[in-house]
Amino acid sequence: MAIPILFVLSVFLGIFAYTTLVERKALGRIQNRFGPNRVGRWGILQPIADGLKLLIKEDIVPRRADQFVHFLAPVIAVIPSILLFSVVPVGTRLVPVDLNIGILFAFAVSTVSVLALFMGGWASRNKFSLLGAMRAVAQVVSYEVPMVLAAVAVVMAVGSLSTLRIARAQSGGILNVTNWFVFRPWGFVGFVLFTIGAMAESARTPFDIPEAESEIIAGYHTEYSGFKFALFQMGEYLASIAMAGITVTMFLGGYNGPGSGPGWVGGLISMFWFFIKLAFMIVLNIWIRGTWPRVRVDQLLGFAWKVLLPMSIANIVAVGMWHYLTFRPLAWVATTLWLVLWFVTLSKLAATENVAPRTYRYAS
Amino acid sequence: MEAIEKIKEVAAQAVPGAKLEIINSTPAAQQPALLVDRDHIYAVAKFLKEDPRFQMDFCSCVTGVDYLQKADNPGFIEVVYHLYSVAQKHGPIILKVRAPRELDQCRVPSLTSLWRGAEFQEREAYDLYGVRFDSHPDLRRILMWDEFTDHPMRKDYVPPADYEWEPTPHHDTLERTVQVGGITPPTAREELEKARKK
Amino acid sequence: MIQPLTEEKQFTRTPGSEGLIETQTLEVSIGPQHPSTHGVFRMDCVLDGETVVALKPVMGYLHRNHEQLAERMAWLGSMPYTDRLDYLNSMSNNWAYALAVEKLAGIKVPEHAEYLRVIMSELTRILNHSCVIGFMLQDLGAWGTPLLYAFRERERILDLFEAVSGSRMMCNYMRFGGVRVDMTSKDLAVAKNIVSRFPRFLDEFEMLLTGNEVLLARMQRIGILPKELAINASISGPMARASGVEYDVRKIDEYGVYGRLDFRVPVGNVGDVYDRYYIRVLEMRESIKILQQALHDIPAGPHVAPEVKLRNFKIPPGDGYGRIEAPKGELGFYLVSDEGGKQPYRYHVRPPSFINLTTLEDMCLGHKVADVVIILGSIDIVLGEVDR
Amino acid sequence: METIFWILSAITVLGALFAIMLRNLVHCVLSLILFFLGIAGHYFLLRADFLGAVQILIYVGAVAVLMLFAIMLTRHVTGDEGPREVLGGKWWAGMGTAIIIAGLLWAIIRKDQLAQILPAGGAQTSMVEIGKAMVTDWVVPFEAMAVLLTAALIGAVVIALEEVIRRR
Amino acid sequence: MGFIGKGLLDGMVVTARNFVGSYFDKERLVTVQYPEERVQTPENSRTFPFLVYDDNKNPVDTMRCVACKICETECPPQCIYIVMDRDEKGKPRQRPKVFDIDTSVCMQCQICVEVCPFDAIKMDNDYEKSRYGRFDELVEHLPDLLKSNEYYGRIKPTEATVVDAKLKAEKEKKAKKAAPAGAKPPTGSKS
Repeated sequence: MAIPILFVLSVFLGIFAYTTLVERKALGRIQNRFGPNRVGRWGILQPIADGLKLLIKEDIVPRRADQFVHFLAPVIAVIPSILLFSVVPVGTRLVPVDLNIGILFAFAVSTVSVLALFMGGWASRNKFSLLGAMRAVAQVVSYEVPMVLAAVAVVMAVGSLSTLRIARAQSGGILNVTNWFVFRPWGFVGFVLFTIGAMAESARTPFDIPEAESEIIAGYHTEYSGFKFALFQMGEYLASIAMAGITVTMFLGGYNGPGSGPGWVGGLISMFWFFIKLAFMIVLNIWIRGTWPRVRVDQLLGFAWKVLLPMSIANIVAVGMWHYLTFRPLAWVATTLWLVLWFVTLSKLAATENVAPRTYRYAS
Repeated sequence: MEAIEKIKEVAAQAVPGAKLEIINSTPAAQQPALLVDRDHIYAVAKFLKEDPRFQMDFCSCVTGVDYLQKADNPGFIEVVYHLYSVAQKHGPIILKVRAPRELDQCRVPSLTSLWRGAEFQEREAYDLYGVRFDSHPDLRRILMWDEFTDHPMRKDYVPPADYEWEPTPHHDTLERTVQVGGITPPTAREELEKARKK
Repeated sequence: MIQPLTEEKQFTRTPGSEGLIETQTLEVSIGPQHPSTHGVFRMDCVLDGETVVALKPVMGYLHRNHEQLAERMAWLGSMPYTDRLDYLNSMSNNWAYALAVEKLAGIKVPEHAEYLRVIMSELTRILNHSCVIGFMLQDLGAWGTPLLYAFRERERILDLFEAVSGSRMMCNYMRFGGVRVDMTSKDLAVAKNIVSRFPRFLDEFEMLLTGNEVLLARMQRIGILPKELAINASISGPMARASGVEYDVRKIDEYGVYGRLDFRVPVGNVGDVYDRYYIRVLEMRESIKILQQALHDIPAGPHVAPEVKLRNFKIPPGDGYGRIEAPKGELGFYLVSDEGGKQPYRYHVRPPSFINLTTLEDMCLGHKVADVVIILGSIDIVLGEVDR
Repeated sequence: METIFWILSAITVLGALFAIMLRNLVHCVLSLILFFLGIAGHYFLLRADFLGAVQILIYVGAVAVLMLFAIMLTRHVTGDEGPREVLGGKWWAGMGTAIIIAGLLWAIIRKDQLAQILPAGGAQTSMVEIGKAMVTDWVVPFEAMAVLLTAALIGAVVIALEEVIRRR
Repeated sequence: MGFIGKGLLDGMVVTARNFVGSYFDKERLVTVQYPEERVQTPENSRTFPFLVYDDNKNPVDTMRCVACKICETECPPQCIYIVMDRDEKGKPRQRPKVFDIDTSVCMQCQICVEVCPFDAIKMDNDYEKSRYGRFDELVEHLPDLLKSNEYYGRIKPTEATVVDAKLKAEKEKKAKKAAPAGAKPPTGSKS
């Protein structure tokens, strides 16, 4: 048990450090810039330089801040994010902890992180921080529900909450690929819903409203500097990586891929596949961050309750249909139709006059 | 649009009692203005805005000008309004109104209730020239800070000598800064010594 | 930035909340140090939750008494200072000032120079509009991607400006009666190249932005400025046209050679942030048309009126007002010349972005904090011009 | 195990005490969260993983956060409350309560089978059994609870709607 | 129109195109890696003024500036300070003793160049003028300002040719005018 845990702590922290670099490089290239390229070749030492810089920066605490809570918040921000990794099966032979309630544990732990955001924002005694904290709380509470419901679909299909069993359920098929849940109608919808929920939960663009820099400066961590700030960033990145890992496990077949298997060789191959998929999810996150503008807080909540929630409930029904219609072609047609119907209806309902193309005239 | 003489005539009919006068621009600019007395500026402006012949619905530019005392006049602050018409696409009609330079008497009626566009510009004129616009909804300083007491665009404004020493090659400025006192970096004195030796 | 929290001052009861759940309003000072106030600008907001219930713009942090400086130096001396008004568009600022002085002094500008001025100011317009859209999207949280695309294209235009006028942003290019340096045939070819490739960039830009659902949801029906208010509040430029005001100084005054050029003036219907965004896109397309014609038609001739002296330039006593359609709106200069006429007796700038701020509160009320920043972004202010 | 139990118990009791004794309301809620987490730890210690996770998910993730949210919406979030006296002059009421609770606990420990230590069945069984129990033996209370909550939800919506309408 | 979400996907196509394009298309990646790479500034590019002299061996005596102070009066931010050189008797020497330009005040507007009747002051294109000091180190004195005509010809060839031709013509005219009057022919030709 110790080795997997050490593995998680070292490898994922390394991934976190280099995700920041990859993100900055990729965003740079998306924006036709170079990105960091001064520290080492291709900026390869940039994360280390950043870490050193943040370590030796002065730690500033506002005079009127709530000292204890202000100190506690960044610590609490990191712990749940690291705990999340404990249930992510990295390879056939490498699961840190195989909890029977894996998915539930993940959700339970990830909700704790919102406390950190709230504590940080509240303790700073800054109005912008406070606004950020309020936004964070509202956002995370709303997005939990559709996210959990999207996960319920998978749990229903597998019949277990254990992440390892979910991953195992997706093996087999052609090249260990066709059984991935994302290649089922309900799985695809679930994947999209869960990805959106995960992005919102970890406050990534376009849902980064708790720290929307153009509106409320830096939201809940406006008054943090130095290593405390780094801890917040770390918690956020680790959470988003862990969420990506859980998404991979639940929908993208986990560690399954061509050549993965129970043996040592198969195990190594399965780890390879897992990290490839994880990288895909991270890159998708970065790509979206480089492209989309941010949504507004009320739109975000409206989207969660009016679109995602009905859709995820419809998805659960779809899984039920899939379960009972054992004649597969019929199940495909029925669930697809059902979900498309819902998608179209919800799009119609969501599209108000606020989102419509316009025509323009020219002055005479 | 009609010539300025016509406008004057029409306005004089519409607003009885208004003292109107034509003031010429530079010969090339061809923008004669209508000088209106303080008591009737609002009525004349309202007339020009509402009369279907003019419809001056766009108050483009509001500003003050400080004319110092001269041989032939006692000096005054002039407020200039440039009016255009968006509806009829003509203009400008330039309205001028004069007020004495003394701060307590320097008052003119505000035209903000006719044109919202005059709001910030009248505030600016108040800030920089000290013109009080009566019945302006929010007459505060806009460019200078609230605690500032003077009106810096007046021609007789003397800037306070509390500015920071700047490395200027003009030694008279340097000398003055040192004389005035305040906080001057030691280099300023050295610089001055050097300049004097030269 | 943020005042110390004092219990009494900070919280006041929301008006009209009697009998409801007791909520308190929060006074937040957005700015002067804030990522999206486009400089040192402050908005005193009173928030009910996230909704704005009152907002007062506070400016003057960049005030340097530009007008008084100008009244202390010769007519020509203010020309480089006009570059610093709206520092994105120094070319059109130059033109406005030159135009006003020419009006006062009765100077006839050679045709070649007029065309050069049109080329430069329309290049400035597309530069400004693309950057403004970028800044606006920055405020929307697009992490600078559209802004950097706009900067990429702006770079080519700035390179041309540097090649012609010697400086990228502080061009100081126009002179009374013409322009300072002529464009060589090489410069004209570069300009043609820029113009021919710009529509491609615009298409890419629009593919990235115009149909984007998040952007539509964020921009449409936000910050509506009705047409009547727009006229009454002296709003000018793209902002007024987005509200449906059919007014463009280029069409009304036909200054320069605009009377001869064929272009249309796009007008919006709703007057919200989205219209202000899209009107700018359409204006860029029209500017491309103007540039194509101007680059094609440009006649040979002197680039500056030979009779205008550089030194000891004098204007007969009197006043006058000259205005142009700058990218941000109607930019005017009201000048008074005194006896002697060697320097302006009065020099007043009619800054479009300053006056366009008049209706900021009207547009923001009832919207969220997140909308305030994009409404401000859609007004397109440059603090160098607002504070002067 | 024993040590962990005592540590968890200490955390739980401290959390509970702070929750009622601290001056600042937000601090109280944060202490309450500590208490919830301590309880969750106890569940985990008893190998009732499911209950522990649900405890965190529901109580920490939802209930406490809602409390914080409510405080933020209605109270002077940034200000300290004035000094609060614990129990005030009514210490005898607290004493009485404590005595009654102690008596009850003693009775339960002595008599009831709840106090008997059952063999822990592990998480899987506990989850499956909870599920089965919910839809067989306890289906009526379960559904009644569901109906009750739905009614409460609708009631809240109606009240909120009224306010919205009145505000317009 | 398509479906909801099409605009979002379109945007992602654009950014992906730019991401890939930035590796292959020089047009898309316009950043210049400054200390290693430098942009060739165009000829018209201007930074701060300098004073032109003609003879490399004797810069002070052959500088074109005659200390007429026109630039000092015309300079909008008044960053130029000139003191005319005088000999022992107090007779003006037609050249500056002190010529200071405060580069922290100078706004690179080129008006001094335009008003100079002697083509004595010209705009440099050296943009690496950062200094450690905020005050004195930013004031450029006469020795720093003097630069040769060759340097001018090197940084602005087109402009310099015109100026040189003009000066030469003026000189010849002067010489012609002087010759009939019986004065000495000019010595120390500058050309």
